[in-house]
Amino acid sequence: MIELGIEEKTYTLNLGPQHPSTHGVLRVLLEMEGEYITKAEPVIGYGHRGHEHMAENRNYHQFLPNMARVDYLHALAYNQGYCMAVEKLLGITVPERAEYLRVILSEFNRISSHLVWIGAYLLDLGAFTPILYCFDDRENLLDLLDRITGSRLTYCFYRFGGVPLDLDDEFIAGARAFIKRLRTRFKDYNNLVTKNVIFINRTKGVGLISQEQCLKYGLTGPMVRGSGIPYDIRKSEPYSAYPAFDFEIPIGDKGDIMDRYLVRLREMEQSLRIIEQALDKLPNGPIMAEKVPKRVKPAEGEVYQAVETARGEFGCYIVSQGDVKPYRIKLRVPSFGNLSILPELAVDTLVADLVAILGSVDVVIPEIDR
Amino acid sequence: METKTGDPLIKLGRLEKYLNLARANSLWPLTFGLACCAIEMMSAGMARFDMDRFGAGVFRPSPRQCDLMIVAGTISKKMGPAVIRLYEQMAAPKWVIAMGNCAISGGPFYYPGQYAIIPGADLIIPVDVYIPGCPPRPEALLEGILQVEEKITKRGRLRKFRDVKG
Amino acid sequence: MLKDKLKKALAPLDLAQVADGDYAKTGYHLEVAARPEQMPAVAQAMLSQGCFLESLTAVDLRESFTLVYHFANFHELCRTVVHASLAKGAEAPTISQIYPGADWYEREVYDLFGIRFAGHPNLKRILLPEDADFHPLLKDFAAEAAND
Amino acid sequence: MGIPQALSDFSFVLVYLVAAGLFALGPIILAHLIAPRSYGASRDAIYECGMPIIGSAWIQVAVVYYLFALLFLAFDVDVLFLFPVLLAYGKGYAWLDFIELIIFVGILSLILVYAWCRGVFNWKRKQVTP
Repeated sequence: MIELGIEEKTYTLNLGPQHPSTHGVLRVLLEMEGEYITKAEPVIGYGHRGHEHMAENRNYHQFLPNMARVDYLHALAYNQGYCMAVEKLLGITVPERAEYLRVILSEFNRISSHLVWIGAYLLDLGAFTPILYCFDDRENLLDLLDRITGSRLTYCFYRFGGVPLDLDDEFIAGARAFIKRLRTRFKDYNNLVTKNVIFINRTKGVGLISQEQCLKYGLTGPMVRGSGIPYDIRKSEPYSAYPAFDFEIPIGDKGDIMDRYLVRLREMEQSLRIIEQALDKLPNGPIMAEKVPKRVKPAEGEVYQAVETARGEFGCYIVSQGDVKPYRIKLRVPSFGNLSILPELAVDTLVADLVAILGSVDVVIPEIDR
Repeated sequence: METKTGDPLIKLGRLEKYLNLARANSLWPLTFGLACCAIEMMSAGMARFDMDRFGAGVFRPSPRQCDLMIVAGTISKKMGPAVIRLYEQMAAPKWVIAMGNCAISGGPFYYPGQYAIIPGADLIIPVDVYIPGCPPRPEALLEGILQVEEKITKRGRLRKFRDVKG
Repeated sequence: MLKDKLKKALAPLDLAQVADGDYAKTGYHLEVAARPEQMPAVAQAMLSQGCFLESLTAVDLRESFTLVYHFANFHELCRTVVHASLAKGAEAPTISQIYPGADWYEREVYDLFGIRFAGHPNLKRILLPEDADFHPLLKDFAAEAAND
Repeated sequence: MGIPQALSDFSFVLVYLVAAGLFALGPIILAHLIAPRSYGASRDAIYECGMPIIGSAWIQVAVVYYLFALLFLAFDVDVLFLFPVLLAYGKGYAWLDFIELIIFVGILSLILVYAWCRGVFNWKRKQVTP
């Protein structure tokens, strides 16, 4: 029975937990007038698994596998962040060869994360072919990483004090072959996607983020570089072996979705450059620090270690009270800050544009919900 | 967990066998990635592992058009009611694959002090096939789908793969 | 140098402690101790120097809480940590009108610790289901109560 | 007494209607009979991403959607006119008929061109200044 004379104009819709464009279980509560969104409120927590609560009743070694399951697309950066934080607490210095190995594997993992994003994002915009290209490249990369780390996605490979296994010549040959192959593939991505008129119309001038908004919302990673701020932890707060390589930080100018896409695409080329230089200058020497205590029992104190992941700055903040178990671990995850700007970006946009904006934020839900 | 599907009004006997053959070879999975296993499910759908070879590659977003729910990831307590609702909104005959340790028994996130997850999909919905792994490799998901097909047609689908020599 | 500008900006607020941090050991360049009531002023000072709120969290020290704010800068490497100790059951003022990004962080701290933030636009749970009645990261949190 | 000639002509129409009806309802009835049943509290509820729906869909909707409905109507009528064409054309020189049809459909599709120029189809994005 239609109630006549109702003047309720806004229509409330759940862009709910199970939705192809939310890359997982994120729910956005939309209030719309016709096609235009008046209010969008992300509701998170559907992927909350309690990593920080687990950290408090596990010792430092047992928490390592969790690190790969917070942001499973760039797991090695989280391993690196956590291991470096604990090494800072224990005062261990990692030998140079191990640092090079960590940089090589983290950069490979960054490329695989960007490949997943490009594929999934274009699937959101309705293009079905690019995800096949991206996953094809990614499978070659995963074969490479699978050889040395033993897993395809949730890597738990770094240890406190270094790396347990060393690279063999087959890995290095495979890495060089992969670099050569991926470089030829960038041409395909540009022709297939970047010059695609539908993609340009859907992303140019949509989802503009100003530098002032970046500051207020604490955005990091490609979101902030897309708006023209060259903020990359590998350059602004050099850690591990990154000072030894020269690479640029690609930045956009207007801060719309196209800029963020181009930043991620060019970042992959920079990662390839880093890996090449790392493979050329790979020093010999041990891959594990000499005296790494079996039972990790750091002194009292706290540490904050920031690392650049594919989505932004991951900060591992550990408070230790001299016990075998950490007293408190806070994981500063980039997507939590990056997503908090969505309500402001979504006002007065079309629903189709909201899907494009949400995809360009590159969220990984269990990373937001921890 | 009692299964929520009943028998049809008219039993077809022999024809049911052929219907099951058709159902087994066209399992349409629901796009329902919860966590890390979702990425491995996507890889299984892509070119190299290609679920389409078994008719299971057509990922449908709406449960109305699906007959296979792959629970890929951890079911948090906040997500539980949504999983039950999606399962009920699927049309019979429907099957469920619990992919990954989290969907089987809470996996790495289950311990006495856990407050946030439902340890296992079979506590809330009837599950047909369990695929262990964290995350299980795409080949494991393919074998899981073949197991579901064996369960539907009651004929050895995996036989020809198992006997392959070398 | 940004650190000196920050010290100059924070000087008028007579904070408990503004000291250089030992970057090699802790990763901080500037360590500040303040009272929760001063936090909006501290946040305003940091924003005026172009720093963004990196993260906001709490630590449950059994008899009191410590609110931990991290600020960093896009253009110059200077990480500032602000410790503000808060009695149990007390309320901390919100800084979400200065840093809109803090809105979610404060909701998360409320959700996991139960610390209320005065003046927060919509302080309700962000991670746990709305009907949850416990705060998991408290040290005396008995998990069995939540699993019934 | 036979059935009057006019009535028997219409019997074909009757058969045609019954066949069309069966063709439409047949699968529904068949599925209802031989498909296994599925039970569940929210089986018949509206599917909205796994969440119970909020508010109702019966609200005032933007007028632009009404224009889309009008355009569809125009082309629906267009197709309706093509039915009698089957009987009238095809006798003489086929190419002539084809060209006439193209002209007929062309004129009617001017509606689409007019609507396109008036900008019915492009959803203008409100200028969002960051």
